[in-house]
Amino acid sequence: MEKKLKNIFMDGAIAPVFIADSIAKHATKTDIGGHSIFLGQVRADQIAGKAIAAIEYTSNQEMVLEKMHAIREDIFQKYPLTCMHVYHSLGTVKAGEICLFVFTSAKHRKAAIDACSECVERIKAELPIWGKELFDNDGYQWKVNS
Amino acid sequence: MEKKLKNIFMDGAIAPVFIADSIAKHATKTDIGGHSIFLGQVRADQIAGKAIAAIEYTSNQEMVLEKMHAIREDIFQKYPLTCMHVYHSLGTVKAGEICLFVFTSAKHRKAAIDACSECVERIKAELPIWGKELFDNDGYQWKVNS
Amino acid sequence: MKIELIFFGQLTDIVGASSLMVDSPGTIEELKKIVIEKYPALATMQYTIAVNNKITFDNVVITENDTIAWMPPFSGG
Amino acid sequence: MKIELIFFGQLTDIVGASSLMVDSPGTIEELKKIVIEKYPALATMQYTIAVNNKITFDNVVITENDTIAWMPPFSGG
Repeated sequence: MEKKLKNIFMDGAIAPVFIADSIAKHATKTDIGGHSIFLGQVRADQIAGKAIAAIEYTSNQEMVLEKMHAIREDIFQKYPLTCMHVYHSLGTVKAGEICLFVFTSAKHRKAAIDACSECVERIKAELPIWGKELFDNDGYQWKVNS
Repeated sequence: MEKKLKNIFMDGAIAPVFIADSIAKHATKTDIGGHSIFLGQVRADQIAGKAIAAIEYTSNQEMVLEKMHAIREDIFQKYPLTCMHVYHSLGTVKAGEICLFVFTSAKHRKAAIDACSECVERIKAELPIWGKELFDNDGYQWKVNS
Repeated sequence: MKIELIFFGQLTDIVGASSLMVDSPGTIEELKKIVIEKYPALATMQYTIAVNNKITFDNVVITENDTIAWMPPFSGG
Repeated sequence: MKIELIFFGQLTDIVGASSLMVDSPGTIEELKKIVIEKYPALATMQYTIAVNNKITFDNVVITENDTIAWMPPFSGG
């Protein structure tokens, strides 16, 4: 397989400064009029008296990168985007930290906004990634996407 | 008039580090599952051989804050949001810089995404703010929103 | 009774100022006539008028200390 | 001919490992029978199977060096 697959994985949480750097890099692209960003944050949900302290993410890594490549191609075909960046955490992300960062940019806002939200839906539905919700007082449950 | 009006104005461009700080502040709100962010960036559009170098923003300031207060109340009534932040530049913002920052957070992504995009539309349509597009080689034209 | 008019965006290019004091003429409709007589180019412009930050209509009567804002189409963001 | 099975998410709790070597049984359908016989709890689980990163169907024939991924519903993001 010869297609060049862009890596989307980050070890652990996605830092706000990484997001800022990512935004700042677009200042030279003066044909961009709007950016849309989605950030997934780990919730400290309470389940039967236990709180989720962190999520441990694992993935079928190669398959994720192939699928993400296909999603990227679909979305660029559908929307007039200038660029699109996707990052997903692997390993442990604590409650309150960022685990998903989707960033689309376009000349006009509508394309950026629609592409971002479509991309988020497809990531959640189609990328073979799993979250193991770790309770603060030991034990875990497997995350279920709605 | 006794209602407390939140300021949304920033002098000049909105810095990526300000956005990062804003994101980082939400790490303690562990009931948030998704953030949606829209950023407006000044485009260096070419008009008859002249490029836009910057936009100078002015506003009917008090009216903007009153209107934004009403929009905020509408949106909180319509969507189950945890929080919402809006910043708009006044004064000069150069091409490539950020002039609008809309940031919504909610337990579930759909509310955050829908509220953010509705808020952006209402800001553009309803806030008495004007952009004067300054050409790099002197002269200007008044911005028209589509 | 003098009232204050404030102008925004491209309207400031026509009026040549961002504010103006005029004698209150009763209703918004009468005010418009006086101002447009002074600045005929305004007649060709698109604008809305707000009295004390509320968008208003031609038949509204102006009262003392009102601030009358002349606003072209918004172009924020 | 041995082939490699890899398991993800909650399936690793049942199999007790993230990978397993088995003798290739021909089709995916036959493979499923063998694996479920060994780990009966799998029969109650929801999963899809991918051969070399492509979601696949029961009648597909397994060939040498195939990697067979057993994947429960995705829960990224």
